[in-house]
Amino acid sequence: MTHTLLVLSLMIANRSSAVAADRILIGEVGSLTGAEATFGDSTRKGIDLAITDINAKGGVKGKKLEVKVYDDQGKPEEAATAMTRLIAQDKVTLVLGEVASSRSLAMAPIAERNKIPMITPSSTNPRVTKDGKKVRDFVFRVCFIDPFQGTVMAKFTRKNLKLSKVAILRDVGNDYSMGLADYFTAKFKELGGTIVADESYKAGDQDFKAQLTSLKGKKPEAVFIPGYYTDVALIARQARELNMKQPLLGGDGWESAKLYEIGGSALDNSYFSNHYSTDDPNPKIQNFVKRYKNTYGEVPDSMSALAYDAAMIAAEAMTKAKDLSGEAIRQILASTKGFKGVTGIINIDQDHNAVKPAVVLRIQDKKPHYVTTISP
Amino acid sequence: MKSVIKTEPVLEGKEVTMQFGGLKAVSHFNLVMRPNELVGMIGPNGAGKTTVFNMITGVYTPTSGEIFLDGKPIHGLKPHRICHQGIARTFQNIRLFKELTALDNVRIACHTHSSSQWWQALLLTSGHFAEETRITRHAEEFLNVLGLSHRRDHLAKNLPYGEQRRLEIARALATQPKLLCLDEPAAGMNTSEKVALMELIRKIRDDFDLTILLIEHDMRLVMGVSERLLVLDHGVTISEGTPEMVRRDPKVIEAYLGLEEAVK
Amino acid sequence: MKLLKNFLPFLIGIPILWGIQLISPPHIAIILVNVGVNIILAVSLNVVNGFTGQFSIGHAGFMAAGAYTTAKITLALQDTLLPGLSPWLSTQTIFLMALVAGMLLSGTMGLLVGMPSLRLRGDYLAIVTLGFNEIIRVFIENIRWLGGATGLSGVPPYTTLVWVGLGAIATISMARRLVSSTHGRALLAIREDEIAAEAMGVNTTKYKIRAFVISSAFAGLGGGLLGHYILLVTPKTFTFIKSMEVVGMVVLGGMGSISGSIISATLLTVLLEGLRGLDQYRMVMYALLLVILMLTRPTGLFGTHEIWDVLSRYFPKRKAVQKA
Amino acid sequence: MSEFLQHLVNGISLGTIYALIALGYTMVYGVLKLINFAHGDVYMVGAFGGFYLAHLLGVNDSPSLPKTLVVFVGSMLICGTLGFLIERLAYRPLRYRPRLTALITAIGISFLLEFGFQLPRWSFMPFDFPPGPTPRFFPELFPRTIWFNIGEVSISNYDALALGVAILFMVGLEFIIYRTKFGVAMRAVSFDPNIAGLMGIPVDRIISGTFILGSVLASVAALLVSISRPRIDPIMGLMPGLKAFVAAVFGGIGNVPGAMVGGLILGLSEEFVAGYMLSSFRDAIAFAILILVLLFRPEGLFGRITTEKV
Repeated sequence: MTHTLLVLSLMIANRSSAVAADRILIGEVGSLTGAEATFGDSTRKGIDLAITDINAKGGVKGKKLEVKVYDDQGKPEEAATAMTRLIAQDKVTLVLGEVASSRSLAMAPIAERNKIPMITPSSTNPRVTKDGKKVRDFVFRVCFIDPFQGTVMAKFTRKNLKLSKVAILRDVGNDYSMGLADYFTAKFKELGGTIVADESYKAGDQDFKAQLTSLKGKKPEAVFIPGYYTDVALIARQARELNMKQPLLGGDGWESAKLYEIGGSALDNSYFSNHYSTDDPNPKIQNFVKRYKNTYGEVPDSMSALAYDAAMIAAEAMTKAKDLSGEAIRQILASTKGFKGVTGIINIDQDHNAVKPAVVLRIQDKKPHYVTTISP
Repeated sequence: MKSVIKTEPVLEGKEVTMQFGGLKAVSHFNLVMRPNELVGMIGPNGAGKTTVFNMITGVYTPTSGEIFLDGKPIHGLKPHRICHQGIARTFQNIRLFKELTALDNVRIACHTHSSSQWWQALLLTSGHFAEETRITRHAEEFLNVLGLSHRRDHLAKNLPYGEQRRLEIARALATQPKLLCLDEPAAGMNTSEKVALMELIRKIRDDFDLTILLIEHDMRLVMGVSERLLVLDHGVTISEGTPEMVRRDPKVIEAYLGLEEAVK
Repeated sequence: MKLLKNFLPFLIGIPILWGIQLISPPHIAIILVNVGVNIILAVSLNVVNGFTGQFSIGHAGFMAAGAYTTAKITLALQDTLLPGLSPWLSTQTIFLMALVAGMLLSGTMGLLVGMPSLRLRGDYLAIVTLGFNEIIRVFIENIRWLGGATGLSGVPPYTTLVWVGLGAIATISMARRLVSSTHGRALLAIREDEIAAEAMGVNTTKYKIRAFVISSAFAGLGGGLLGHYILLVTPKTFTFIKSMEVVGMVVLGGMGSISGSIISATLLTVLLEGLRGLDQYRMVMYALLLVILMLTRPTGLFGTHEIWDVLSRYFPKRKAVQKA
Repeated sequence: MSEFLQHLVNGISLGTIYALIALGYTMVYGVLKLINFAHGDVYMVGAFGGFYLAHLLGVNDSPSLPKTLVVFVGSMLICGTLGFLIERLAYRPLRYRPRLTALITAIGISFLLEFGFQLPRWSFMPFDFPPGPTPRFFPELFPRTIWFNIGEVSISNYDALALGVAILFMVGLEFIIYRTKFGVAMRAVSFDPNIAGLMGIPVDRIISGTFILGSVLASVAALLVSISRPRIDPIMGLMPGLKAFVAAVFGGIGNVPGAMVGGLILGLSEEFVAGYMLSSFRDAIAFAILILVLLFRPEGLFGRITTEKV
């Protein structure tokens, strides 16, 4: 029985392609299907665009980059299998992914064990790069971590908006949302504000009015909703339908053209933190947005921008590294300073987190507008 | 006969009533069965015969009244408890374990008297093996008694109709009952099969020292085999006694025989 | 002698599994681990759905109970050395005890869920088991001590191919021994005809609960093993989708067929992995194949039969044909 | 007080969604005794059908009543056809097999639709199909207006329309089932398809008809929900489908008014749990209530006890 099994699996394994000499294979694990497919989709588009750009400029060390993508259906155990297969069978040089921390956490130990660098574009949980007290040598990220973004919004709300009573509506099944909400709460209280209510929802819900109605009863001056745009747009609509006129606050999970399309005018006078502003005149950003629009016919969301940067940082590290060994690339990645990405100037700190300023944007007339920049 | 009457009753039903909503399926039913008796229960369709069976075997809990087995109350007990107390039955609409072999059907019934624990089966203790061997041998004996040895490894659903009926009896016997309730065991058989079956039933009663309660549609058959008859109509016992007495009872003729004769 | 027979499958299994573990590259090993865990899940669910004929679709909830218990224990005892044992032996012992504890807790959950709900039948039982699956998951998501939505990360890497293989052997042995014993036959009787089983002295309620408890305990084993391989235990792994996948394996293999469950668990896992290169089309293909397989083999690959029965029937027949 | 009233209105509005989907669920179950797991996905297809039609007609730029009607009818046609095909291809061949078998094909079909709609766009398609995983904005077929206010609580035309349609459907279904020839045939098939066949009832046609009817109900439910909650995506049917099934079981599966009441109770209990107790336990408590009801009334609120004849 077990022998048959082994033969079967070896048959699968033998389809693997040997890496040709004139190209470098990098891996990507993403949720291309399943409940979080939309994020995997954006990430993939961002990475593909970056690879096209890199190869147009001659690739890395004179070789073209090629991406091997595996779907994980949004399941951690699938992410682990995909990661293992990329490293052991496809022999990739480096892995990009995953969007969600719960899946990156399943992949990180495998990267560590096999000494293959892994860059996650948008996993914000601190534990992804730092397991307990020990920093994972081969795991990096290009996004904010939960403590930073939660703190930024708390500071902004308390100091810039001068609000003191805020309610929270968090996605209970999503570690990103939980992390942001927790750090926001801590910082906001520290700054002398009060959290008047803390309710939760579940991603994919159709109806949020129950929670919103009880939040409304507590009369908050603003509502912090650290979720993804897929739900936030509906939440905003339903809040306005309940005659709640407070500003809504959020994080980089909001950034998407779909937010404005679905949410419409309900989002007016809301604020969220992000890596960049699409109306920033910086040519790097404008160029990215334009090319993304031309290629995919839609405005990039924060996932695609982060994915683009992750691929770009990876390419730069591979170019600078003395050879393509995991260790060499890792060292360059760990010492990244002042990388000019779409999502800001990225420095990698000793915990392998990206340190970069956050911008706060205000939504008006279905468009985000730059308000301020908050440095770490 | 005389010696039989002196002994304590095996089964005793006192004023047993079963009501479904507004319908009284059986009312004030009384029954006393002595050891080794073979009692037949007859009555037209819907007379409440099977309901009586269901109450005795615990499928239904009587709305009121009491049922005793060897002097101990059994009404309201779950069917498996009643089975453990010593009542086994067959079903009017054969209820074999269709996808299992004849042997397994009987072995399941032997489970009642198995002393092995489930963890013994998982840990393969020697007690478990001894028990399995004992059960298998036991089951084979019952198959043999009912003439089904050649069907040992056939699936129950593949047996011919008559053999399915016999397998049900073998299965019921394997629980080692004091009282055996047979619900139309000869239904669907031809005359010679029926006669053979009735012979078999009598033989089983003698060999296994059983008391048997029998529901049967075929009047001639049930009169031939039973020592005592009970006639039910609309849930009420309308007559009771030896086959001869019942046959002559005008109420029976009116309610049941009369109808049948008239049709003929 | 008795002891030998008891442990024979394990004694034969260990060197073979060890060998496989030595020669398997990691990407094969992880597939084999997935196969093994799915075999554990499918065979254990078959005890309830196939043998006993009760329709449970909440297996993932019990997986979660086992996975979290096991992980909590190994995380707590990660740096503990049992006195008098070498470090290797000490961690293996701790892992074994943690797995057993996980099985006990998931078995207890099975008891708590089974006692009230097994009075229900068919679709009602299905919806209640599914409901409990979701309740267990929601509770875990809300408990900070269990890591909330992120779950427990940094779980020690104790699960090896040998462990999973032994777990699968234990599950298969359990199912085979159960079904060939008088207790297992009582379960089959319930599946075939609950009223007749009851009339033949089978305490159907007790047996249904017992089957449910055993099945849940082994689901917990599967969860514990999986968690210590991907080194992460999160609520996202234990959704009702996971439960449905296991039900799919059981039905495709044939309700009540142990070998059917083994083969369909293997087939579906390997198939899903083999299709990985197809990107988004992978799940579409998987769904299509599932429908086609079900339409062409409506009673599952083996029906209620076992591969050993099918083979023994096949060979004599061929001889007969040759004679003719 | 106004908060309680608001919760009540929200709960009924949410319950109406469940009820609308549950009605189709319960219909199919009543006749076939099959948990049509793909029902939620037919609902999703209904929403996307409406989405594409609305874009084709340019509803976004100039909404009008005739266009709205075309969207509704078109989406109903699409779902009816889909329901017919699903039954014909995936369920009919398994009709006399164990019910679990058909359940697995139902799951297969459900996966097929969900993952199929998540595929990237096919280049040969003249319009944006498959839509891919990104959520879409469902165009406003007609604007939301407030019908009347009770204190701070307002009731919109969306909510009123959904509830009105749900009640209309319930009454309509009851009429079809108990007052028409088709309904008599449906009940006969539900009782025993074999005997119904012997009595000269075209069993296949009746079952096809039931499936088409159930799927059409799903599409109307999808459109009504999408108008008021304008975010649609390929897996939008998963949770509502599951909840609707819960609602149907709750009310006594196979029973039409039961599905309606079950949906409303589920919606209200979720609303009040989320509003007054712990919103993070919303789903758990909804399921817990269901389980409690089933333990005390195993046949659901309006279901009939089926006893097996011994």
